[in-house]
Amino acid sequence: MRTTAHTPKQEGTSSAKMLRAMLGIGILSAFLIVSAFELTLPRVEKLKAEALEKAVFNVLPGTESTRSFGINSQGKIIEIAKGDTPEYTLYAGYDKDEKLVGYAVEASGQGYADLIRILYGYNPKEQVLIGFQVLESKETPGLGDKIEKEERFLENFKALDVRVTSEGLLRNKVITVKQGEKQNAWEIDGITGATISSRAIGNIIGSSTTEVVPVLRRHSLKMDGAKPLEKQAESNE
Amino acid sequence: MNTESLGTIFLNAALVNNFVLAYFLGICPFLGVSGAVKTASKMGMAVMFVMVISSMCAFGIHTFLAAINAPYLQLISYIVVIASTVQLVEMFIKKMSPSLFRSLGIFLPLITTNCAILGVALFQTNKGYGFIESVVYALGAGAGFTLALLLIAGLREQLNFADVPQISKGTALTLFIAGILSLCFMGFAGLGAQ
Amino acid sequence: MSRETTSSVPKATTTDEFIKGLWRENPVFVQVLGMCPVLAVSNTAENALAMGLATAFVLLMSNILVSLLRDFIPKQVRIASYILIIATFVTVTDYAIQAISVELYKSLGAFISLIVVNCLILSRAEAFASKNTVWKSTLDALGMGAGFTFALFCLGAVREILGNGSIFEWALFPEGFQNWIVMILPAGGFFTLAGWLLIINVIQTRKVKS
Amino acid sequence: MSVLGAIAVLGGLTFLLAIILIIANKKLYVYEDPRIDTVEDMLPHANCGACGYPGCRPFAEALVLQKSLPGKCSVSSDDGRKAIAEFLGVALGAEEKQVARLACAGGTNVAINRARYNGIQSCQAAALISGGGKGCFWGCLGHGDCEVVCDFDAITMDEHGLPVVDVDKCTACGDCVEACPKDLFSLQPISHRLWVACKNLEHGNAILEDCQVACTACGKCAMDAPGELIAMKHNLPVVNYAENHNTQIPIQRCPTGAIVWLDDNGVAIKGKESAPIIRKGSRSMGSS
Amino acid sequence: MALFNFHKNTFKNGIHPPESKDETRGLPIRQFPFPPVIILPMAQHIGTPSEIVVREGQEVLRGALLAKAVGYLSVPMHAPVSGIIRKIGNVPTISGKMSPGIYLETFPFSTQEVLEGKPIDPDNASAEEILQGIQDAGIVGLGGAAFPTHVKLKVPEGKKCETLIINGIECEPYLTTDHRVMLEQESDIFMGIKYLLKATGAEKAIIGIEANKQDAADHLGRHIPENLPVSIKVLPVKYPQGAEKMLVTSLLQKEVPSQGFPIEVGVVVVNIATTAEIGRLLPHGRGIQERVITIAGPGVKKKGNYRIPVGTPLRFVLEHVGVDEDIKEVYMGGPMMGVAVSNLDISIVKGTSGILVFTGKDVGASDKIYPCIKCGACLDACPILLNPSKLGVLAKFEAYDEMARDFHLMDCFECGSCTYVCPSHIPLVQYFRLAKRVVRKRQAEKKEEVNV
Amino acid sequence: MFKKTLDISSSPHIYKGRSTDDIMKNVVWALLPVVGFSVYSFGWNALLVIATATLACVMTEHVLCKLSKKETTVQDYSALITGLLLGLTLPPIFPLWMAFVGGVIGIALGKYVFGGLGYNVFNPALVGRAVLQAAFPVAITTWHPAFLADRFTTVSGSVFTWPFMQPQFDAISGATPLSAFKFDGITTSTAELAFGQISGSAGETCAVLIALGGLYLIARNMMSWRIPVAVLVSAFLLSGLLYLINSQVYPSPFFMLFSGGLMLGAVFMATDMVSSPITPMGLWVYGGIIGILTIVIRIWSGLPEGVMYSILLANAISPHIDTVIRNRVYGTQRKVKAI
Repeated sequence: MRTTAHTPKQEGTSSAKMLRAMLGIGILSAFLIVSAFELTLPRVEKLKAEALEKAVFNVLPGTESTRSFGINSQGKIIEIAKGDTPEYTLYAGYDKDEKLVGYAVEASGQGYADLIRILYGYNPKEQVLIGFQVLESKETPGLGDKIEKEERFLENFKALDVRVTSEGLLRNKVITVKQGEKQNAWEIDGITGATISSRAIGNIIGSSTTEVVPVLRRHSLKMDGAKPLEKQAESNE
Repeated sequence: MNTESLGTIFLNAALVNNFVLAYFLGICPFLGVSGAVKTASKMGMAVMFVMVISSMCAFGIHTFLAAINAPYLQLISYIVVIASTVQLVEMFIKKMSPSLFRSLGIFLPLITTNCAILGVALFQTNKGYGFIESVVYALGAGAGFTLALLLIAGLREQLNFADVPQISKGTALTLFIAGILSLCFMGFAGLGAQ
Repeated sequence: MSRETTSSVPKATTTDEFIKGLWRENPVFVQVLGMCPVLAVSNTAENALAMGLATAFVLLMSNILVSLLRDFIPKQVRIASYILIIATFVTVTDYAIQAISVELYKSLGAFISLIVVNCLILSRAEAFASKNTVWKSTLDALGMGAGFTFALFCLGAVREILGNGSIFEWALFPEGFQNWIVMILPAGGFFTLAGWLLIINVIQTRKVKS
Repeated sequence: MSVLGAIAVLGGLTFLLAIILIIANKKLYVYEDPRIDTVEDMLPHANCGACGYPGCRPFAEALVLQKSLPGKCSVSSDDGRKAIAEFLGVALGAEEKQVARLACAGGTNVAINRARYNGIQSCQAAALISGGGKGCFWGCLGHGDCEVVCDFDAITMDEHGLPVVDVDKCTACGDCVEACPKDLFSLQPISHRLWVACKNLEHGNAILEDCQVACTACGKCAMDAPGELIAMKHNLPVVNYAENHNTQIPIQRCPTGAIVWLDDNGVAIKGKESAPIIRKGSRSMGSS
Repeated sequence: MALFNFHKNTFKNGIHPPESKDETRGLPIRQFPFPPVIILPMAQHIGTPSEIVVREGQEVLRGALLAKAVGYLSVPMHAPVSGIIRKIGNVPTISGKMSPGIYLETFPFSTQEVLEGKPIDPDNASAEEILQGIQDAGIVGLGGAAFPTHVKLKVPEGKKCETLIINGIECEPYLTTDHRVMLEQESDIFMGIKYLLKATGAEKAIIGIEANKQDAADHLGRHIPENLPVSIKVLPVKYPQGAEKMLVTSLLQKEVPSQGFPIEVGVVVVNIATTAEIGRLLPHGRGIQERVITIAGPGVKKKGNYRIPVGTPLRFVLEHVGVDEDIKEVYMGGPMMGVAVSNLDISIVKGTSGILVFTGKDVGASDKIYPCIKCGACLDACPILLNPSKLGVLAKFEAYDEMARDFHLMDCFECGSCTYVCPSHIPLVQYFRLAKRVVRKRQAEKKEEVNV
Repeated sequence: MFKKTLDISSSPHIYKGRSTDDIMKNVVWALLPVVGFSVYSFGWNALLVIATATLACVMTEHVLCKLSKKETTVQDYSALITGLLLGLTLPPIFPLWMAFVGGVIGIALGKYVFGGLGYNVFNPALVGRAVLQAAFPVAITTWHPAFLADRFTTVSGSVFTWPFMQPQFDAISGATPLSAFKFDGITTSTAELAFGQISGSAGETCAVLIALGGLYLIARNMMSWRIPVAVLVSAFLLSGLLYLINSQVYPSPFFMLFSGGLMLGAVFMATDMVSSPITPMGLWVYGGIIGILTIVIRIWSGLPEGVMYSILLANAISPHIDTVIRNRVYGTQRKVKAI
């Protein structure tokens, strides 16, 4: 590939022609891109929503419909408008009676190879985590990716204790322990051979729950049903 | 939400997820310019420089596009900005130092089509890095690219004087070395995870 | 990247334009172009095929458009224009794939966007489409695209078979097969491509001898 | 709405890019004669240096600047040279095709080795050790440095350890001339058929101990040759090619066949009276 | 690799080959018979070959001038025997090239008296006169290099010679000529030193001797004349201590600059045999006719140190001392730097310090050559601190220019230490010699181009 | 008398009389005690694994030489050493077919493609091991306790796994001192480490025997003493410094020195002459890089052990070390050469 500058100036290629060509192509490109975007938008959004719902249903068994929320930097639950980037993203799941099943919370942290993004389901009534799913990870196949597949590991998240104290703080921080040494309900039984990855999960859930669970717990009682958030009265536990 | 420290970002981009050896970005110049240490270091520096500049530009563009709500223009604006940056750098070098231009030869325009540079811009956006983080990320990626290039160049220079079997001469050998180096870099996995 | 030979080859027939990309001038195995996606997205046969097709699509469209506009674009801005054209089609492809399957989009990741910097596409635009008719450019793009897809598939198949014991996620081996995880790691990509090049080298040296 | 926005943004961007390119094109433009690229493409890319320039590109530059002529490239085909000359509108500057000729005929079947050489299998290396062990001090050592150095596969070693030049493949690049430690190769116009295949400076028959086909400086060729065609210098016949050298007379009475007539393929024809070679088959050139 | 090498009284690296000197070190120098024919090549020294001034058929007396020096870098040649010039023509030399030369037939019954010339008075002659005298005597470095001595002694302008070093190291295995010369010709040596001090203007002289010749050191020490500023230094045994640069470092702890001469650190080094020859010849104004040579090696029957006329054919020498049936290789010089002989018709020259005959079972049957495994033994051996390993690999791939540019190839003086220790049996020295030749050729070509 | 043709050859005409295969042979001798201890502590399992790896290496070398129509280079012992070293770095109950694959890859990929002995830029045994580590991460990190009572009566089932099949490991498995430390914070006493009372790779457990083998080679001048010293000293210094800073978090330097493959790597792997630099100063730097990288990987990365990666990385750096660090040639000024 030779660069443009090699060629000597030819007659007729004035700056205007260059400008015209570039602008022409730019406008053409804009048309093409926008039409592609507009055409695919509905389907892309639908697919995305479906995928999300699938994940939420997975971590919150029994969910029929979802709504997404965020927690802002002041620790308030807000509804997400387009383009917002809240501190934590979460989805409330409701069963067929429109009753709250729980919250699906997104969290992420450094894993063995790269960032791990997960979704976990929180049941505010029982004060336990009831589901867990890895959204994105680059952990070593066959080793680190056991956190996604190994049944015994996923078993941990059927009822992981995240009770809140009366002061509104998490009673016990979630932690990963060595495989086979789980003693308390708030401990995650780790995976030998994927120690780093399973610990990373513990860390991610641990730090996320410490922040998120107290907030959710505070609000959960008031958020029954599909009532809009704003109309709920503030009250203490 | 993102709790990575700047050091972790740098190490991650340079070693753990080395752009060449783990993400396969910038393979073309990697194969082409890694024959001699001298050119490799020059190329590495050039790429690093362009990376940082385009990373800054990309951050600006991303902010702007988010403001006007036109994410679909992201890719095309990134590449346009990178292309013009490279073009400028190239012309500048050609004017200032023809010998440097000749030694980098046809690979300067190739920086335009160097996926590593576009990769930095795209990944920093995907990861939601801020300005400082983006620059550090680009620096790390550039350093990692240069490191990989230098390592391979050193080995290839040494292998110029080896009885390499006819069948593994050329690109195949470079790829084999790259593969082994990629295995080596796996040793850094998890660096900064704790 | 490589000094182009096509333009100096006198009067190739139409089939030739198509066939050459498949083997004689195979973009991956012979010209060693567009390596990044070849290595990055070839960890399974399916990804490889999807990536190959996406690239081929962009290649085809941009070749056609470049060929159409070849008299309109002044030389000084031709690279910039080509990149604009390519970027446009890549963005289009990007949304198309998003609309087809979220899963696929996730596994191909940023490499869809990175098609834009695939040297293969730019080099075809520069070396062929800018000098030839639309029909020829179409054939060239089809041939090169097919060659690229074929090469990607060759890599993806090997890596998936060894690394995952399956092909198109269909298990090939009985239960208990030990996956060679290295094959789906980055290093495996390098090794597989190097291995293919080695095999091609052996074939070619044999040919020269006989 | 979004279409308009996109057009505005992208239009702006491309406008910016175009402006940058236009300015760069004007301000930073470096003129380089495009003909250099074209000529370089037309050259054979052998980078052999036969033209006197370090490689094809410098030669191309010289050609464009008219510092040299296309005929200097001995590797190109005739058509190639003509094409370049036409393209640049200059004279061809062609010279007659030259080939490398070897001034030794002492293969292992006729010449003896005094000592067995052990070491790096290369004439240049062997020549450094007591001259390489060949009986004749001037003769070809036969380790084939010229074969290795020839980029055009024009030289092959025959069964008697002597290099044979393929006249068609030889481009007269001069690499073998450089490589031979005994200076046995020289470039000769292909029309020069009369050839002295010996460099032995000794007078008399003593040399025949070492090599049966050596020149004994008997001077018969010089006597027979018409006019001033051949003169004896330092005990060797020297052909004056400026004379009419298209004659086979001088070779006829050579007792050893040291002066020969080369046919179209470079095969040596010996005179009628040259002694037949007694030692048949090849002798050991030393361990290898 | 020396763990505790403090570089005291010695240089860095180096090797310890078996000395093999026991068989001849005790044998006194004996006169060798005159051969029936002397074959005298004119290219015996570095520089321009001498120009023959006699004609065929001419009768000459021993010591008469046969050829004169051509220019400064050249020396004259004297008749080694009384006899008649039979033929002037090409004679074979050890380099494998023919050189102009003289065939001199010895008078069988001559007394072989040596012709005397103009004597040089050691006390009153000026430095220039002495230098001229040395050139006229045809003296070249007798250690093996055969570099015209008067050129070496000439102190360039602006430089000053502080120390004169007399090289009595003789580090080459087998050779014992210098050893014997030191034991038997002490007065010649001191006379020579007297001339040399005057010629160079040096204030003091040091005789360097290796510890394996302690008897010679003691002997010389006992005979140092009064008022002669000479000291004797005994150095630990190590090869190649006899090389000029190494010796300067060992004695003075100074390094001679790369590609430079010892004079740049104020030193002139002269071989002890050369010194003795100067001291022997100059008082009589004679030219050099013979030299002391060790004939040794497993294949020789009558080993010993002989005084042999220059020009004696090798074949005659070997016939006279008797050699083993299984003779395989013959070297002129020591086993480390000596040159293998392809042809017994060549003759003894001024630079020949030894003749070694090896038989089939002694020559290490050239072992299989392995690729370089970078063991680094050569680095630990190279006295110049080069990287022979890298140089060897580069040479194999003919990257000669790179060798000279980046790896100081031209500093190699071919001592052979690297090849001696190489476990892969790579012929490094031969590669380097070849490379140096090519590099010199290319440099000369470049110069030519510039001049044109 | 002089009928015979003389031979001519280049000077020097005498040689020290040590050949490359002598050196290689001695490395094998030095390795044998380590192999012996490995068999003693892990039983037939270890013997089978080491033998298979060795066989694979030697066979591959031979076959590749034949295929490329060259004289076989098996008798130079280098393939044997590669095989032994590879075997010694594998867990003792490693499936044999995987060990075989490792040997083939080590020789083919680590040595043959670069041109064979003398040109391999990486240590072939470690290339084989690195590929195995990446390919079969589970099998290669499943350890086995030493000195089991039945080690000479039974062979672990996983060893005889069918080719290409996943091994089924026995219930008893041990953790190496390093992984025990990394993941559970348990340290092992230095005495246990030094005398191999621990689980780990077949050959890395007995630091004392390894050191003795190294001393033998150093005494015979067949190995550079600088590399192991540099590796061990730099590792000791860095880990010692960390220990001084916070002895709660960081383990003692002695633990670092004697655990894992550091000793084996420092003595037998890093000292591979071909893939290490050549100048004395370069060797110090090279060893230092290995030692420091090892500690860095052990402490800060996700892996418990990093010797293999450190050595391979240092191999890759060694051409640069050779370019930058050169001997000051006699009679020249020391100058720093920029790349």
